[in-house]
Amino acid sequence: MRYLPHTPEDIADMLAEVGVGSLEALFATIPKDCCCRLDMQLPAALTEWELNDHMDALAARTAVSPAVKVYMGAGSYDHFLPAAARHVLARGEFVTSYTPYQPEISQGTLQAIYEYQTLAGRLMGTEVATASHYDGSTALAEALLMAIRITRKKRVAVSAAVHPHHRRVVATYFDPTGYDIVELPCLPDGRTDLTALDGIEELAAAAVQSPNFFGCIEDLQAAADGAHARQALFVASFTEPLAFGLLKSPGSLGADIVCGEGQSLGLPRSFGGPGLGMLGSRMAFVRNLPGRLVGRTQDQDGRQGFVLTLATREQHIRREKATSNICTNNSLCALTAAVYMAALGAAGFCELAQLNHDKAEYLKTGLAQAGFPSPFSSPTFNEFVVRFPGGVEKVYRRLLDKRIVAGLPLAKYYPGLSDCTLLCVTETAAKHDLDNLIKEVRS
Amino acid sequence: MRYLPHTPEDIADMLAEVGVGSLEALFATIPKDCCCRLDMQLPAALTEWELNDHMDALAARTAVSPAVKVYMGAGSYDHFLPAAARHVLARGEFVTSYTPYQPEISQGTLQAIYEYQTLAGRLMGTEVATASHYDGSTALAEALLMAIRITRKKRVAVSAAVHPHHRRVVATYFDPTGYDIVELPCLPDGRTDLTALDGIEELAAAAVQSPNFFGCIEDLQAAADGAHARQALFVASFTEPLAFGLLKSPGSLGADIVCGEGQSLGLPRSFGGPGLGMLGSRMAFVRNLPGRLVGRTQDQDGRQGFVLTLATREQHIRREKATSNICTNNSLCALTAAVYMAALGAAGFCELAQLNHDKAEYLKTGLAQAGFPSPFSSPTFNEFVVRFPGGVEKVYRRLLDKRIVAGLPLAKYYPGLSDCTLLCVTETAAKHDLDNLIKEVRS
Amino acid sequence: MTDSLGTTGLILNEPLLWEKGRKGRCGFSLPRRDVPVSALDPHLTGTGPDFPELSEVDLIRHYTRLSTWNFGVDTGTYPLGSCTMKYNPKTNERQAGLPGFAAAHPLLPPELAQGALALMHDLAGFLAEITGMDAVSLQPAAGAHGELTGMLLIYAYHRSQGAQRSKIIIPDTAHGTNPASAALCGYRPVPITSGAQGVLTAEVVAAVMDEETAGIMVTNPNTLGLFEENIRQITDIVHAKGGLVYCDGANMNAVMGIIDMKAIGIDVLHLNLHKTFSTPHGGGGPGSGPVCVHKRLEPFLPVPRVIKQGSTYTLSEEFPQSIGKLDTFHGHFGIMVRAYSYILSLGPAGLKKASQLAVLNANYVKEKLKETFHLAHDRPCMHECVLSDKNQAGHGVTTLDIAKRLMDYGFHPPTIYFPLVVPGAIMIEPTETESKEDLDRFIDAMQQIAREAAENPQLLHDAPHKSKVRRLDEVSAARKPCLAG
Amino acid sequence: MTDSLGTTGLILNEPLLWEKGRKGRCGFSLPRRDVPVSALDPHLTGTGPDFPELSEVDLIRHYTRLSTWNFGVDTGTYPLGSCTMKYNPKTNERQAGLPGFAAAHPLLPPELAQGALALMHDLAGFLAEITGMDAVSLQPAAGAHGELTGMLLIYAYHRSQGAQRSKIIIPDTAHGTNPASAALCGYRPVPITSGAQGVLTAEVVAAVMDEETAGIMVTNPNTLGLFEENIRQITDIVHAKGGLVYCDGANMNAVMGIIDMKAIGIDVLHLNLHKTFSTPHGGGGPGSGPVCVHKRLEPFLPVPRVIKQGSTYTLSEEFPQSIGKLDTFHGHFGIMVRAYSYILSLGPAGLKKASQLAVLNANYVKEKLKETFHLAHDRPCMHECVLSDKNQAGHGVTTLDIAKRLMDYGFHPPTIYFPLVVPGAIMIEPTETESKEDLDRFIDAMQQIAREAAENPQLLHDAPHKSKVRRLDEVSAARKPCLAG
Ligand SMILES: Cc1ncc(COP(=O)(O)O)c(C=O)c1O
Ligand SMILES: Cc1ncc(COP(=O)(O)O)c(C=O)c1O
Repeated sequence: MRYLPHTPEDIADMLAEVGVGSLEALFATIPKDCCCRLDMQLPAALTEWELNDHMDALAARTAVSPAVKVYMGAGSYDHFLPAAARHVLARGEFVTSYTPYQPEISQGTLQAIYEYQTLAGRLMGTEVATASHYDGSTALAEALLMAIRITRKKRVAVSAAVHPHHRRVVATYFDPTGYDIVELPCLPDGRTDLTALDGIEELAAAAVQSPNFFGCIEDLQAAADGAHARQALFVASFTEPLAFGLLKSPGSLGADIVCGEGQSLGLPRSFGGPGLGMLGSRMAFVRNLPGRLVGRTQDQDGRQGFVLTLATREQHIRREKATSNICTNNSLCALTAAVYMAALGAAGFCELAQLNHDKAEYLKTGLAQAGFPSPFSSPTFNEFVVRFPGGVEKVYRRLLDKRIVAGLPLAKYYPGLSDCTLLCVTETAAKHDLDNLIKEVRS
Repeated sequence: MRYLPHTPEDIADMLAEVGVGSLEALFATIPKDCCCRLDMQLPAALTEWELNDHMDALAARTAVSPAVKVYMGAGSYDHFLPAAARHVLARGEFVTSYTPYQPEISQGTLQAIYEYQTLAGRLMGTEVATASHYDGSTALAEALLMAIRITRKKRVAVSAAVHPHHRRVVATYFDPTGYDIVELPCLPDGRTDLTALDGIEELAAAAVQSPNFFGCIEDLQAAADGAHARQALFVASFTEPLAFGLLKSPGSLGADIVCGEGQSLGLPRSFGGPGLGMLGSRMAFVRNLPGRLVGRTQDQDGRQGFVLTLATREQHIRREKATSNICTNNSLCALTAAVYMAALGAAGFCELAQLNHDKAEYLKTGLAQAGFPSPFSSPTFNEFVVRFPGGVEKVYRRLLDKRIVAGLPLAKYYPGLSDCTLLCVTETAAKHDLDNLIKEVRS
Repeated sequence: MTDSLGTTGLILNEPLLWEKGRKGRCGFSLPRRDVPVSALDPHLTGTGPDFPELSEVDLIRHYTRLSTWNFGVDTGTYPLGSCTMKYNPKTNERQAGLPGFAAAHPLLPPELAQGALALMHDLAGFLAEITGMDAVSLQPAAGAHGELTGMLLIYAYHRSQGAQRSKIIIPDTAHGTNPASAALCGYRPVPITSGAQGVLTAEVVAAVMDEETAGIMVTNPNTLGLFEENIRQITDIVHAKGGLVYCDGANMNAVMGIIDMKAIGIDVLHLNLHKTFSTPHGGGGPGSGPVCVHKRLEPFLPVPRVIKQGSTYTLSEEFPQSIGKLDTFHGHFGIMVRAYSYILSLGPAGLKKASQLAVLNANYVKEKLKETFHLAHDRPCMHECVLSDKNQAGHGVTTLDIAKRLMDYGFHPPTIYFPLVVPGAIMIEPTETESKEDLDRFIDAMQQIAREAAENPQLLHDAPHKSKVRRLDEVSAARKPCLAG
Repeated sequence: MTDSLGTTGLILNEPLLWEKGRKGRCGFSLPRRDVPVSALDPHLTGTGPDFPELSEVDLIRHYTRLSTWNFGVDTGTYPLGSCTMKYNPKTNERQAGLPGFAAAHPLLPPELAQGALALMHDLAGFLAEITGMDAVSLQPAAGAHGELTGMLLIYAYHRSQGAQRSKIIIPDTAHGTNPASAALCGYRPVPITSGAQGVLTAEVVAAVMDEETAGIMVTNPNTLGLFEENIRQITDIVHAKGGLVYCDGANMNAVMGIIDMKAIGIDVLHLNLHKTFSTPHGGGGPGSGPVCVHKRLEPFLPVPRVIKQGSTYTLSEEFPQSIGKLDTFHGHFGIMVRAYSYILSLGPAGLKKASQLAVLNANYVKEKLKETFHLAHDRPCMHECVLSDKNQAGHGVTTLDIAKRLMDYGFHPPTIYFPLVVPGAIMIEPTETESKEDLDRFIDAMQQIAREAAENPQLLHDAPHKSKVRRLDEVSAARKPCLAG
């Protein structure tokens, strides 16, 4: 096997050195009653070429563009990925290294993550950002637990317009903790009803996502004020950070903690993962932050260098008292996001965001004119809900036959929106495809 | 444009420094009568994404496996290419560097090419091998000119079973030189008629390819003896070096100069180029070799290192007296071949060669049993000629409709073989595909 | 070559991203606009993030240069204990990059995602077969996430039994994520010490196990690289009191095809696909930490689960007792593709061989170095062995000095100061993909360093000498944190 | 950053391939055997080549380590005069790797190769438009091959005129490939010297041009980076005597969209796609050297040629006067794909802008350095400028010393000692993809080196100091050649 360098001679020499008669004998210390396995029932080894054929065939059984046009976002976005980014991200020194515990020979990863933290902070409008978390949902769960640690209060309020899956993950994390979660309902315009904050006792944090699950842009300033009025922290989450090329950053609108999903910053959708959990806050909370942080320092000759720092928050030092159990995070995804943000630059990022918005508006307006308006009046970014009065199922099926996925039907998530679907349009959708979609819906 | 870093401010500052008013003015020294161009009529710039779509569409209009089964070799072979090789060959330091004229910061390329020269020599059975040439045809032309330089004689004899395109390139190179080329005819068994060497005067070299264009394995020893008997050099060429995993090397059979095409050593067919021109000889001829050579030496601290050497043979030193005009060669292709040979190793190379031979034999035998024998009795490697008594065209067309390319019809190259086609089978052809081919031919 | 594997060469400095570039550049090909601009309510819009602006060549050089400051498995031997830094096959990257996988939306209707679902279904089956467990969830994003999932499963199990429990037993050799994950579930860790032999004794477990204790978290093979030989008695004791046994399977690389985890009494175990199954670590992730469970825990597994009906695959949420979701979608699918490719590339015999050779390599290094460096437990080890700086202490040389000096010899240092039970631990896990020659060079380097420790300790205190930067000031980094530029 | 761009860091040594590995290893996945073994006549078979045997990880580390000993455009500024080391766009690699191109057999029946043929047809058209010439052959494999092709075309032309000629005029500034290519055609080079201004004068050409002379080979812009401003008169003179004008277009990067080569009297010109059109040099190739010709030479172009009939493309051999074939198939198609992608990515405006900025960069460097280093010809230059070590000679410092010292500063040296007409030439071609900051750093480095030359010449004689190896003994390398291990 080409991954196993040992020749029979090597094995014989090494066994002799170890003083053992056979490879099996290496396991002699294991008590018999731990009954060594019989052969595993697994497919026989494939050659590299058989594997290629097998995987090509499997991959061919999943629908992707251009064969199928998928107008679905809902936390996973289709953006163009530059060849130049893919090139540098394939460098073995980045891909095959471990967490940079030995900084002298890990400065590449360390500077790159320090740069990521900086750009992520500028994007979210926070003073500090962590090195990464698993994804947007775990980042939100960790953000809420962090707020509870900071405020020493036991209740969080989460908008019903936060991604339903993110809310389910929060529920999973909270289940054994005894902390409780209050849901903030939505207004007819598609935004969160902040008046629901009134009279919630023991409130540690209020969490609102913007653009929210319906694509609607929330009034984060009002949400921040509402939370602060109750001595609670305001947590702003997101699933489409490209929106901040156009919108004010959550941090600038008073969010104490900002978290979300960074997949759209240059990561392939990859059937949902790995993504990128982003999390940032005010510097005042830095010692309560979960997850890894890279800091700038100097070496003994005074040269600039970078290290993992504030490790006393982490499990390998603090064990059960750590701010989180996370160890391996999504470092290469953070690096990918940094490369992507740097490739676009300030102006490019804004322009790309504007284009996403404008293409989505083009479809939204077109569908409205075709008689399928959005149930929500609030402004949106690159996603929006549209209602099919005759019911979603029929239209959805018909379009599927035309190799078009008409977004995400909402019935399963919001019974009240059973005749609605959530559509997404990014820069990858050409005008003529949007025109075609409108035509098909009309017909 | 993302490749052009200059901002308007940069341009203004630099123009000021240069003391010129505009970019146009930089060209003021060019006389008006050299009439600056009006705009070029070219397609407007495409974005990276438009380019991807455009190229995908173009590439889709060329038939490749698995859509089409191509049983054609004739100097371009279908072999499996390992992902690991592709990975290291994409390293920017290899791909984006120039000819290693500055050895201190080019040791990667230099050691790799020194290693290539060594493995190439071992493969061909020569004491020395050059750093590369454009392809097998130019390597042959240069080899014959080299023989003429060494022997100071003016005539070469080339087997009719040498790849017809290689012979045409030799003819092109020889046309203005006044040297002449005698063609050695073939025997009924598909091999070169060496008796034709008798009585050729002023013979500088005799060139025979093995396996030859018909896939037949030549008697190189006899050819070498024949040439040497006439005080001529023997030049052995090849198009499928994988054969030397099974056959004796040309050098070991008395060839003075060995040359050929190295595409099958890990290079994609890429519609015919770039390939790899391989050339080697006895050390005695080293100062007559065309092309670049890497040599081993030491640095001033005694560390092993590598440099381009014997440059006094080359155009940049010797100008019109150089042994060749070649400058840029096919270095990255040589590196690719080295990676490929090292990946396979001695045993792997032999086993792969055996497998190629055996699969070709399987088809050859199957077709013979189906009533389509080869016109030639000589043993073959992974290519062979088969005769369709009813004529090639009909069968060829019928198979094409089944998405099978039945090799290369020989009528165009050898009128005497107008009812024959040249088939090739490599390790990439599965038994069931070969069975299917036989079935289709039969029907 | 007698001289060191490590040397120095030309490396380029590189400023921080925002010290580079110029306003007005863009390294990205902006798509053509084919729709009209439609303005957004100005009081919603901002100025956009302050990102540096670079050309494509600026970008390529920036990251190419940074990469050369890093050491990876592709660079050389990386015997980082407990991290299983085996070779990451390149074909796996090819597979994960196939558009049918990389471009697939996670919420596609199942009929449009059969390929991805089939892969997940089969990978889960492979992992169940390799561990001997009954069912698998691929959702956890890394090892610690798998531990949390395991704790949640145990929590849900006890609740279903009608009585919740408050404590969990954790040996002193455990990785930090174990207590941290337990704590997230509200469990109070009850620490126990491993015996003189470096393994747990039934007695210490029996002494603390009670009806208030949810179970035990064992790492097997443990972080000393030893097989917990009393595991059968231990699991019996825990089960007898109604507890469950969690196994941290981060060290599964030692026992593929050798140990049946269910047979030895494990109820739930997590795997690190980024260790045992060769997926790259990426400088710290992403990984994937599937949990494998005994059937009694299956009803509680995360949803959605991939179900095979005939020849088609669907996603089911119909598990009322499920603990719910652990991340937004299906977990780290891209990592699963790599692990799946790895398993198919090795097959059952290859996987078992990999474990055997991993154990052979560790024992070989142990035997060759135990005369020179103090060996915590002088007995046959599994995939790794734990030395220490005890013999060098006399010269004032520490494990840290030894680790830094190894860099000058061209090796990544082993894991140091872990497990905590061995003072000055040097935890060496060669993995099976290191050849005998590579190990011999590593052993030579360690022995030369031991000599240097005696003859010239300052050389070690000042190490590393060849890396782009030398030892960094971690103290002031933590005291006055500078976390963004 | 004030400190040098160049520094040192950990680099790994690596033995020669055959000093690595062990018999019995294989880094290749051998395909499954599905047919019986059939023995070949034993007297034909040999033992096979003596190749080293490595595992896949051995292989990856070997080449990863070697790569880190190299300096490429991806590493940093590479102002190698006459070589146009511009950035090589990564999307071009993606396009060349598409199976429809990379896996295409060159002898596919045209109906199965329409995509590849369309690309070649259109690329030839683009190059004709860019140069202003009438027809193009893509077959030449590199610049020198293009020169040979050009010489063969001129040879064929004169033969068709009924009288062959024996000489060809070549300026002293020409690249070595020019006389070497002419000699391959049996032409005797007639050297002429360029004037005081660094360009050819009509007089010197008139003085040697006669009916025995086939024509002239000019490089325009020439290798001094100057535009041959008397080119119109020169081409008239040559044409008047029945000669033809060959233009070495290696420096086309200076004048895309600015000069119409046909209008200034060029009959045949070669391009280096691996210079002007951004295809990577690959450590010395492969390149591609298309020839562009005046219609009077079109009948002689190599075959086969791609012909468009309606909307379909075919290959035609029907050119009885053709010089024949220059290589086995169609030339370096893989390189053509990259150049085609580059042209489509920049478009006409982008190409012209590239030339303008290439010229701006060269003039900027020239102006900034001409006070410090002797400038051969103090006048506006095109894409490159030629300095020399004249001012430093007093300190015993040579161009070689300066070049080697530049490495310590993190730059690839310029081309040195070429063109031959400038003693101690330092030929600097920044290309358009270098930013102003990069050039300013390069200029700083050159100025610091000039200071060092005055203050501490030994520092330069001993340079480079930071590279993995220092100056190498080229003399004994040539005296006792060791060309294989
Ligand atoms: C023994 C052990 N358990 C758990 C973990 C945590 O795994 P991860 O880093 O994937 O969260 C690790 C990895 O560091 C480990 O070594
Ligand atoms: C002016 C000039 N002419 C011709 C050549 C030869 O081109 P190539 O190296 O592609 O054969 C070069 C490249 O070195 C050159 O600079």
